[in-house]
Amino acid sequence: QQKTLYVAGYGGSFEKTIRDEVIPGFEQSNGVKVEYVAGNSTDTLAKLQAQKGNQQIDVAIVDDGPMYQAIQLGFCGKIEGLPADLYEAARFKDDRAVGIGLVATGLMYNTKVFAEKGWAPPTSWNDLKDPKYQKQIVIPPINNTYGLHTLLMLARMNGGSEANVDTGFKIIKTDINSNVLAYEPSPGKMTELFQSGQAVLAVWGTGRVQSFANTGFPVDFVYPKEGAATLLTSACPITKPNASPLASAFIKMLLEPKTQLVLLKDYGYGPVLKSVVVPPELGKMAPIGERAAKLYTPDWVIINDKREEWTKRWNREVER
Amino acid sequence: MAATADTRDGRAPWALTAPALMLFVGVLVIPLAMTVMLSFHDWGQYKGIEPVFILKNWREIATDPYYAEMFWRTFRIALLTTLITAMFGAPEAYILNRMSGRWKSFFLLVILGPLLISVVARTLGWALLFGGNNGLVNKLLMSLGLIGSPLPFMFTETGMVIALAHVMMPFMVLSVWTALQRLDPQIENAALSLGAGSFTIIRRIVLPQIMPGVLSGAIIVFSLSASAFATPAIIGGRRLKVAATLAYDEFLNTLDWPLGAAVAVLLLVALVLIVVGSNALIERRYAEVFR
Amino acid sequence: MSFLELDRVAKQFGPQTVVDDFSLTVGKGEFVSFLGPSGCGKTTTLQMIAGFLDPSRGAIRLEGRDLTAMQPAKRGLGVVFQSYALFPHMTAAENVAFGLEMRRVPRAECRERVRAALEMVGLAGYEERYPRRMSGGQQQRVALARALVIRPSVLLLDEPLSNLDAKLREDMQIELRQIQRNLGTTTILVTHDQNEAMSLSDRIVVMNQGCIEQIGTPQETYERPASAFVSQFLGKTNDLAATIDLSATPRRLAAGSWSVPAPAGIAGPVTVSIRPERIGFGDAGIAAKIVTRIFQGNHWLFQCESECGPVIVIRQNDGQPQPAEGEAVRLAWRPEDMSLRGAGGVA
Amino acid sequence: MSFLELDRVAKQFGPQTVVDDFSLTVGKGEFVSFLGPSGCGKTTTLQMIAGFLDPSRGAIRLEGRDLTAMQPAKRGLGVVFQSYALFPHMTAAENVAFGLEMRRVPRAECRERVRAALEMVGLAGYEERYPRRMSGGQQQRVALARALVIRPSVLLLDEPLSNLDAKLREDMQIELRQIQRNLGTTTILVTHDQNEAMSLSDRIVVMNQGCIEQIGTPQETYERPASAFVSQFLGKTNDLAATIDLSATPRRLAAGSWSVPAPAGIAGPVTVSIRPERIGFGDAGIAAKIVTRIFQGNHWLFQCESECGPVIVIRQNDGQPQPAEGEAVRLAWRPEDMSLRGAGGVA
Amino acid sequence: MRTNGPLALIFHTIFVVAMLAPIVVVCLVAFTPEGYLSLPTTSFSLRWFRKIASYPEFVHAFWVSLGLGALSSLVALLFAVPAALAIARYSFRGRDAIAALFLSPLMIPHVVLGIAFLRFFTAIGMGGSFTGLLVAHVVVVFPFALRLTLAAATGMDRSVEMAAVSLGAGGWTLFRRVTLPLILPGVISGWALAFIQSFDDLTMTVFLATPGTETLPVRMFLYIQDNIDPLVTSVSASVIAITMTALILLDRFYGLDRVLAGKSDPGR
Ligand SMILES: Nc1ncnc2c1ncn2[C@@H]1O[C@H](COP(=O)(O)OP(=O)(O)OP(=O)(O)O)[C@@H](O)[C@H]1O
Ligand SMILES: Nc1ncnc2c1ncn2[C@@H]1O[C@H](COP(=O)(O)OP(=O)(O)OP(=O)(O)O)[C@@H](O)[C@H]1O
Ligand SMILES: CC(C)C[C@H](N)C(=O)O
Ligand SMILES: [Mg+2]
Ligand SMILES: [Mg+2]
Repeated sequence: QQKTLYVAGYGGSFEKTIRDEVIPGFEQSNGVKVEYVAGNSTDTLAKLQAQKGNQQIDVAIVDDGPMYQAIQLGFCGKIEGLPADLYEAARFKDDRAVGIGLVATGLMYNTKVFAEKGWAPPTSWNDLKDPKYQKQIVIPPINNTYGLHTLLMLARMNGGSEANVDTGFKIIKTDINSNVLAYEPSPGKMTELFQSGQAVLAVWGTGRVQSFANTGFPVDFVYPKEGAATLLTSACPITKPNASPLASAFIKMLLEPKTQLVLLKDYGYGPVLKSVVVPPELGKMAPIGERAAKLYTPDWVIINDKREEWTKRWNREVER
Repeated sequence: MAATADTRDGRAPWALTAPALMLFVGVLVIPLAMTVMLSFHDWGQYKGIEPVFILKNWREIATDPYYAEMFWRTFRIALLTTLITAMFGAPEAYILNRMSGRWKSFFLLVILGPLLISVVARTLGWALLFGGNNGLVNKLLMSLGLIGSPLPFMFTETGMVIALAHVMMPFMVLSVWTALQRLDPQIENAALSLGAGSFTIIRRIVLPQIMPGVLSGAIIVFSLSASAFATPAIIGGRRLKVAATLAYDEFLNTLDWPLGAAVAVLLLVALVLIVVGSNALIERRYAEVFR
Repeated sequence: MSFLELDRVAKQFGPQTVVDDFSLTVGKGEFVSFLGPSGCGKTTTLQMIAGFLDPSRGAIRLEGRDLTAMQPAKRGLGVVFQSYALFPHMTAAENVAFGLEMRRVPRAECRERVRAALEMVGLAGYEERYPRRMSGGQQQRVALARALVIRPSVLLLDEPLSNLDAKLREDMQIELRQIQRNLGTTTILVTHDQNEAMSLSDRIVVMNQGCIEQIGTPQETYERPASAFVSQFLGKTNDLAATIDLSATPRRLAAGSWSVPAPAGIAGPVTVSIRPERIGFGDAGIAAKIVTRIFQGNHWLFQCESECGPVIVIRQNDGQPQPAEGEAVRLAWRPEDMSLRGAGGVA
Repeated sequence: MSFLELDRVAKQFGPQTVVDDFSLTVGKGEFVSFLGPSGCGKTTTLQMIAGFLDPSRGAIRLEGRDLTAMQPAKRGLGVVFQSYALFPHMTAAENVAFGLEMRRVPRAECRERVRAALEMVGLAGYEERYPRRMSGGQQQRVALARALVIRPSVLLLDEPLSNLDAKLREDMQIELRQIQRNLGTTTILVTHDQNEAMSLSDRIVVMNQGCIEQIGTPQETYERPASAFVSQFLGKTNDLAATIDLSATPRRLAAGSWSVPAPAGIAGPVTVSIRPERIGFGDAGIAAKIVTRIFQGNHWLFQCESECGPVIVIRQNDGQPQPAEGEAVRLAWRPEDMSLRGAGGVA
Repeated sequence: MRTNGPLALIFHTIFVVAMLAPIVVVCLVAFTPEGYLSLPTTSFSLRWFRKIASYPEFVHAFWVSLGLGALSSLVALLFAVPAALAIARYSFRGRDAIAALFLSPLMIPHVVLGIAFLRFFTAIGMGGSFTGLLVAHVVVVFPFALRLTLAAATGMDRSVEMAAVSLGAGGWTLFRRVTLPLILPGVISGWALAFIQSFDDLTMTVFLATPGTETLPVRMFLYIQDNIDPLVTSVSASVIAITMTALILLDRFYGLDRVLAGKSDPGR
């Protein structure tokens, strides 16, 4: 009897990549059927919670924020034998999950509109305050890692820290809020707002901007001079009775250099392995090499502690 | 007059509703009961859902004016949407019903059109028409000099109501149309001969008779609008949350299901009260039509 | 003066012509009835006059103005529909009040007139009843009250009394006649009841298959029918086969053992028409046997088998003993009571 | 043999008693008519017999078995509804065929019987017509054909001919009578038309306000009415105020200038009832003046103002000259044609 | 018969234009030659329609949606029609409560329903099955079938049914031959709305769909995870085109007005 391995992950081109490049090989070498359960991070997490104690999913691929929640809620098992040349930033506590791709949070802007209007490309997080962008900025909300990063960066630039984000809230509320068209977490919606010309500037990640630019739409990514934050796409094996050892095997396959390069090419993910050599034509936006080294990695231990409170505050103060 | 004799009436309605009741008890009541239970559970960032019985969530909803604001907006939008669909949908159904056979079915289908394409694509259409400076309608109106700056549509309550009314319209039109099928055209002629104008005929003669249809449409539209998620989320955005988007947020982003469940249960209870109340009110007001 | 004028009106439903070449002039205050077999186009014509159906051809003029140019609501019509067409969601009183409200009659007057109208049709006490909870005849009376209460200048009545018993029907007929006289209401009545048509109308329009067969006063149409159809349709008629015997001098009209001097101008086989109420039982006349004898209250109806074929006879129920079924009788009538038709037409 | 039995049946709608204490036994093959003023409960009673309404009290038995225990579909009834109740989504032929299909009549036979039934009601050629496209009378005839085609053992007819013209109506009456005779169908007819009731029925049930006033043969009910109501309701009656003069010997019954020897056993003021068709114009009798003269085809109706009050007179249209309006006449009748009522009842 | 006046026709035109405008825009975008959402200005292109072919899962998802919609709305009708008749005709104790229960799926946000069903089905071991998805859809579309049937059944002329009973029709035959044709406009409308509602549902189905049973909206939703592009519009346009073709064929071979207005005489 053939076993089935359920892998939950993003839909869209990510799904296509995994289906085309990873799954066939894996099925062949392990004699197993892989079912891909597509869904965005929150959907996957909700499914994990709903099926708690009776999990169907074996491997979950989600953003780092939700991954921390998943770990906290005890959904993730331990991965044995992770490669040694993993960037430190891609590691999770106790190896309960692992980053499979590196993304930087920065600014995206519409190059065509900027050129037409004679605006200089943005360079700083402070550009979000510029009144000329009135109702033309999109920032993902706080329950999305990009939004959280925005808050953190603004706080840090103004003397705050993970432990104290008051200044961040204050700036968003007073200086930025009026410029924001929408706090939009959905990538599809984000691209639509750009394509319909309603938004020209946004906070987003390199992976997303790369694939958006790949469609031919005139956008570019900016690493703000104050620094960009790291976001990890991560994977973990799900704890369940008689968990399949193949779950870890599947995750490790995602970390193989060949897969890492595919993810970089198709999806703009910076590799998480130091040893991966990036061909120059692939690395225009992604955080690799020096850019990767300069990234700021937030302290999730502190953040997780405060996140519930920040969310409430964000909902009531910013999005109102 | 009952077709079957009065004595046999006792069992007949139960026999007829039994299959549906069994279905509902089997697969809806239990999940709903589980959801109600859920709303009394505790939740924490680290511990997840704790199956204890506390009133924390309900207390929070009751005391934090944030929730009142969301619910107030939800019902305001649902009511406006219902009024708009009734105001435009009922006359349209009436006009449709007076068209000749082929046109009638053609336009009926045209009106069903919005439902055939997914919310995502549909709201995309709205964005292209009204979104920002590049929206077609806005461009047109601005080039005609009718408006100075683009009409705000996306991320406004007006936009939400219009987009909701657009999707909900078929529900109203079809419900009213169904009721119109039963009308005897001679009755309108009778009113005409007594000196009633078109408007009076519609108001005094047609409307009361199609009240079951309008009521059905209104109930569907009101309930759907108040519990709609996609349209408010896409058109309204996160800054104009309604009960459903609030519940969505708690369920999917925060993972605080007990709180989300409390919001949903409250919405359900409020809607049931409103719908059953207005249903009874209208059935009583137009008692003779409903028998 | 021609108040209402129908000028070669025709109506088609699809390929079928249902009313054809219908021309009629109705004077102000006149009472005209449409009589004709079921399906002959009476309702259709009435609906065209009311403006609910558009004529396929021809014109309808009210006081000289084309009807189609007038708003139906402005025509001042009172209509009673064959199917009543009551407003099901209104009580009897509300139904009747509707037309008054449309005319902005003051509340108090309105209430009083509704009361009076319902009382007139014998429905006092039924004000609050909904149509669905009334009997057929009660609904019909509400429909009548609703049309009359607005004192229309033209009344169009489509079988308005078909579900009423004889007594009530007569009361209503008297009511109708009075209203029509007092208010000068021009009235068009569609009815299948000849007595009703005859006792109420100034003129009767006899229709057949969408066409007018005859227009005339009740007595004209009954006593001098313009066609065989009219004579058969109005009342009963016996048609007997007879021959005019040219060999005899003077010429004689003979049927069986019966014969009378023949009128001039016709010869050969003829049809003798004679109304059943003009036939008497006597000692002379054609021989017949009574097949059935039907009691009809104020008269008796006899179906006889005579030597010239079946004959029906009507005799007033004057309390005298009547011939029994199976009895042999002789049937006789006055020569002036019969009419003769040759191969083709009326003599 | 009692085939159908109603035993003290009553029906209430809410607080209102619409039929009360209704007892009737109908034999197999009998033809019974319900006659009564509009709203007296005829339809309600019929619907109870059909099993569409449950009696509030009392029992209905068919061949000794309680009706409520039988499925309505199993009772073998043919029903014509006052409102026709045709299936709007079926053509005329489909409407008529429905009952046959329910009885699994073979296709070919079914087609033939439908054709015959429609032809019988004069609707050959209307097979494919939908009810909404037919005239009122045509619809009614489809309803009749639909009920007859299944050759039911009990026929319940609620004003089945109310929208037909006299001619067609008579044809249908003959048809009905024949079917009833040939098949032995027990028939109950609700009608407002007395002639119809009288010419068709074995017995007539006269109802008033939910109660039975009289049950009897047509002639019984007409000639020997059990109550003032019956005598007024069936046909027309003149009620004249008169007095019995005890001072004269022999005692005389007098009204105005007219007087006849009085019967025994009654005294003082009385009411004289006399049918209008029993009154003749003569040289003697009470003095009167003709107010209106109404032509009614086979007879004339005279409304007279006599010295004893208004009197109506019916005279057969025998072709003789009739008194004109305004003419002074004398009215006479045979003593045996009148009936006398004292203060209270029938003498 | 009275026809529509000019005012009514103007109203109708505006109404139809407003209903269609967003859809027409979407269909136009489907013909863009560009890689992103834009109205084609100079040239039309079918590239986004061709692209559908390279996503067989869209086609598969379309069939799943079609099957699920047809099946669930049909099953819902089987339950809803008798219930609607009972509610329309009888006043019995608990009638209002039952009616409210039957309508409740309309009143709960679908996210909540989705998660409630997911928990429930997982608990009873039906998690991830097509049956589970089907049952959930039946429940969710049930109110439409119920309400529209109800609108048709209230105030129906009962004497017609009595006539059928008197002619020997009972139970099922009475329903099939008489009652159903009379309420058919409501039943068909109810079916149409139920079908569309099932066909269109995303928020609940996301939780219940498993690989292989993903519906078209779920597929499209997943597709726009990273990027929205004109493929969404070309898929929508194709759905519309398929629907219209099906309806035109139906009209040709059966007659739409017969379906929508019931079989009774169309012209009145
Ligand atoms: N559903 C009902 N609810 C209350 N009252 C009713 C209902 N149906 C009939 N009635 C009343 O019951 C009485 C008898 O009605 P029914 O229909 O039996 O009269 P009918 O003798 O057939 O009269 P018609 O000759 O006018 O048809 C009427 O006064 C009527 O108003
Ligand atoms: N909508 C329609 N479509 C087609 N034919 C129709 C329509 N309405 C009536 N007819 C036909 O037209 C003819 C005349 O109908 P109309 O209703 O005028 O008859 P009528 O004289 O009123 O008869 P009745 O005395 O039976 O009411 C009938 O043969 C009928 O079948
Ligand atoms: C009626 C549905 C199409 C509504 C949709 N689910 C929304 O939330 O907008
Ligand atoms: Mg007619
Ligand atoms: Mg009746």
